[in-house]
Amino acid sequence: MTSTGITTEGWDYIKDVAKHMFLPTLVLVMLSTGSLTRYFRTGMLEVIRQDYIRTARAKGLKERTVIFKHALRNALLPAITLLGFELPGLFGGAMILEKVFVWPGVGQVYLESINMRDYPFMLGFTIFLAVLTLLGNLISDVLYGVADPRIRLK
Amino acid sequence: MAKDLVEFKNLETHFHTSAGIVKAVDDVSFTIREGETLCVVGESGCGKSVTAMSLMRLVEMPPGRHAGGEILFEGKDLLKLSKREMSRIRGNEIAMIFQEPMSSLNPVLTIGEQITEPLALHLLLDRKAAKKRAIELITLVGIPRAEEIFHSYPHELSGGMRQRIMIAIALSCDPKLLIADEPTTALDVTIQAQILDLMRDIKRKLNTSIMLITHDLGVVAEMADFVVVMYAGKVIEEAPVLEIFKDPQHPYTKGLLKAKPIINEKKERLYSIPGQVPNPVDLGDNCHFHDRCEFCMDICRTKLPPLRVHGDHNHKTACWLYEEEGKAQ
Amino acid sequence: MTETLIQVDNLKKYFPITGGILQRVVGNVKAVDGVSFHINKGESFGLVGESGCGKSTIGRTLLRLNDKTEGKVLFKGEDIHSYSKEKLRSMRPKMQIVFQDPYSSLNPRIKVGEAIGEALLDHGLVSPRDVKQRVLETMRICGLADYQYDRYPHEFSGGQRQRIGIARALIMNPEFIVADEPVSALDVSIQAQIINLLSDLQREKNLTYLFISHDLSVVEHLCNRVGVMYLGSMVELADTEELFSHPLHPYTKALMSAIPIPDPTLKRERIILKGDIPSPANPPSGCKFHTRCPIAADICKQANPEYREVRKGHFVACHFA
Amino acid sequence: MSIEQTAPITKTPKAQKVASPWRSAIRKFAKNKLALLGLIIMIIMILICSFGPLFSPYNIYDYDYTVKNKAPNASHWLGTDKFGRDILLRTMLAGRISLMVGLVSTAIAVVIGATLGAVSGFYRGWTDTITMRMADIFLALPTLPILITMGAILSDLKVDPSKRIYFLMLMIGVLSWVSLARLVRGQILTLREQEFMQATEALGLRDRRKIFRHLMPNTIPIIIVSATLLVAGAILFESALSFLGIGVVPPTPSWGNMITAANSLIDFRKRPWIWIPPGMCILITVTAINLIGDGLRDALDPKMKK
Repeated sequence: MTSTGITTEGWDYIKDVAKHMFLPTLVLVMLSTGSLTRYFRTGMLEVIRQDYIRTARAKGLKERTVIFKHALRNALLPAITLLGFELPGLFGGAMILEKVFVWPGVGQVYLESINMRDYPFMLGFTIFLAVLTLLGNLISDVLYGVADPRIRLK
Repeated sequence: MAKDLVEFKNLETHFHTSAGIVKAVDDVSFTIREGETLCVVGESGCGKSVTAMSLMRLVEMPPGRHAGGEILFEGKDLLKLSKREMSRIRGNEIAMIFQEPMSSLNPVLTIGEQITEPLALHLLLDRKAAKKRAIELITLVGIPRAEEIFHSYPHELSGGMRQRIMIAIALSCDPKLLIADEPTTALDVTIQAQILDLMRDIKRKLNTSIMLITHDLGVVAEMADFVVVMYAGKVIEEAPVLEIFKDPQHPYTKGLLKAKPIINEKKERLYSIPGQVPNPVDLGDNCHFHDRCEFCMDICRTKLPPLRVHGDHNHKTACWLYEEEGKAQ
Repeated sequence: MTETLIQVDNLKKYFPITGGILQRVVGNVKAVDGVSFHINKGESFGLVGESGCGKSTIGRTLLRLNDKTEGKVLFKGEDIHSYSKEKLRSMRPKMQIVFQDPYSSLNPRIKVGEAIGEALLDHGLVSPRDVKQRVLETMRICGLADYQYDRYPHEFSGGQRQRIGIARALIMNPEFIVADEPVSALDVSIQAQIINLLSDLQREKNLTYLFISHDLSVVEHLCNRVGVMYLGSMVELADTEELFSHPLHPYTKALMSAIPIPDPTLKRERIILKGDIPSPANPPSGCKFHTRCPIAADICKQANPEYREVRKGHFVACHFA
Repeated sequence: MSIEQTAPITKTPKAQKVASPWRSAIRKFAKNKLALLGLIIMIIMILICSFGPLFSPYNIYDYDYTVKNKAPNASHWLGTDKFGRDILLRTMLAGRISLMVGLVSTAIAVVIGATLGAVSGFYRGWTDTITMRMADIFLALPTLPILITMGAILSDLKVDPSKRIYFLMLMIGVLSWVSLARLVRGQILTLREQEFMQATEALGLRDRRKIFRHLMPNTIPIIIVSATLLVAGAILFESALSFLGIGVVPPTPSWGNMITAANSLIDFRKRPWIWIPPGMCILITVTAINLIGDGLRDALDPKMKK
């Protein structure tokens, strides 16, 4: 995480960590952008074909407003449910990354616990991830209700 | 005589599909006068909706293509205007409502937001003035509790109410021309009567000219001043409404009038036009109705009949029965 | 006296609305709320009404495509809702249905010939050798060409698909056919072809129809007795000439006056109902039509009008009829 | 016939080829260049991995220390690793393992997912609620940590390496049936509402015919598309596990455990030929499978027919 043996404090410490953080973050980002972009694309294609987009254009709105105000809000709805699934992925998915970039995260500790057959930690961490998944689903349902008035419980 | 508001001149709109070029609108010409309700009538696939969409320049251009002709709106050819000029006209001087009220409003925005949008854009009203104008519009189209409706969402309204909101949105900037693409087809008959009554009322109050697109001859009889009949992308007959019902000339128009069962007119057997609408791809140089027409002559299969005046000066028909070469057969 | 084929007594069909986390039943959509009528053999009975009035639900419940909540449905005197699954299956050929939407009533992945003939084979009514012959025969009757036997549904127009749907029902040579808005999705010129086909088949094969539609003019042309429904209950029922010459119920009058007539010279006094069709989930109290009725009075709000026979064969449910 | 023909018999067109939905789907797939490219790559990959080793002069288990850590040369086209084994041969054999794991675990997932999805979609009621609750539980379990834990248990029980692969396939299959089951169930529920299914009810067809002649053919497109994507997922899972040392354990070669060579700095910098071939193979195979999956989705999805 930091260059070996440095003992700097404050600002240069942060700078150093940031330098080391760049590549792992890049990898993690690339991991999920693939499926998300495809998901957004099908969502947007679906919304663009709807009648209310044609109504928006018939009102004489500029194409920019039609896309970013009318189409985007509707296309974002299914994406919200996806956010819920990303939550556990953030912890679970980083395991291999931490091994490759030697980043002392919880995934790394989990892997070591496996080699050391530290069953209590292994089960504890798995349950932690399961709880995170349920929490993620709950959050996305609530968020979905906030974003989509049709679901909002009056 | 009222001034010409819109003039279609040999409009051609084609679609490039995998099966070939579909001439959805094939050399269509007619004019809409101010304060007049013109009905474009025809069955599905005859190109009536594409004609309206071409006027609003809403035809999606990758598959669709403007292949010729002009659309003059107050003398200006809309097809030559830049995107910005056109968006200043759309929703401001020409407005449009559609067939499916259930899906024509954005489900995640309130009714108020969707009505005030064109007001802010075209009339540059601030939020307060736009809201006041929107409340007036909602009451104008006959919806009670306008304030409450302003803040509600589309899914809370019935089909009839949503169509009224669509009309309110269309009328927001006091347009000169209102295009209605089968506005009542998806509604129940008692609700349809309310919407048609509302449209007649608006025409009287605001003197807006209306281009009504429908396949229901009953709606035509009730609403139209002038009627244009379309078949397979072409105009086959046009005349004032009384004329077209009293003395239809084209066999297809006659067939349509006889095919519809009418209340309190007991018919032993309905007249039915045999066959079905021809495949729109490469229809060729002939009268497109020839394979379904009982008066079909050789010339009908080989040459396209011109749309010309026969008898009454504003009653035009495209049929060889009334042409000299036709009579000579 | 003509023999009664179908007898319906006080039929009710409620769809439960579930709400909350435990999906408890919190209310009922009263799609059909106590309807009684009978259909004679060889007759074509019309059922008319706007969306949400329950006409399609009645059509489906008559064939037991969905179960009833209350009341009785007798087919030739026997209650089909008490049949065992096997007995019901053996009775299926006798009563068939033609659907509204030509695009979803045919399986896209099966050839048209097989779609028409498969039921005959499945019921063992004909041997695989001459099923094709029976199918081609029925297709010709319905105006379809022989070469179309091996085609797939997506190669046909709306009108032709309805012909396939009719052929599929006809081949079982049923006694009773429910036509659920068979022509509403078609253009006028094609509509006329299908209407003529249906009336020819009735005369030729002595069929009994339950014809469901929202278009009064089509029903007037095809049916000899008509029932008008509003929000789950029958408001008026009479012979066609009787009903169309002097309708008694205000809703029937409004319905008839709302239909646009293709004659611009006709001047007639229009009854335009105010307000919207209420939702069947919580219908208005007393007479359900009182919220929109031009002649509604206090009694209409409290008491549900009695469905009584005002004249020979002419039933109506209104305090002032 | 007394019923006069209301419609003239439309003239019989020349013997037009009958465009069955399956044939038009294949035509549409063939028109999709990318998908075709993916298919060709996959075929080449499968051919190389299954028949390549027969032509290789070397044997999987001969450790020839004299040629340890050699860069790619005439005799060893892709060079050798620290035990002197031929990289090309190992990559091909590893390919067999990875592809087999991918295909078999997907087959398991399809069998479980499709049947459970069909049963719960068709016979609703309690079967539906039970299956869906089970699906929710499986969904809540984070797949990778579970696989790692099970991998650890396997190595605990000292399961002999060749048998491990079958456990691995079972594990991945059992954990990835959920998404397929929900898709199949959703499809069957929508199909049931279609009027042609109500027609089968009105015609009194037996359940067997309804399921296999009407429901299944309309569900197969969805199954094919999601199965292709599952194969890609399974291969990635296998490589991840083997990389962590608890999937396919050495000496059995798999793309995943060959890449672990990249962990040691020296191999990483100085001997890239050891870990680049397996890495590239995973990249190419998974991309090819995704391209095929996309092509199939466009070809088979009726909505796309617009």
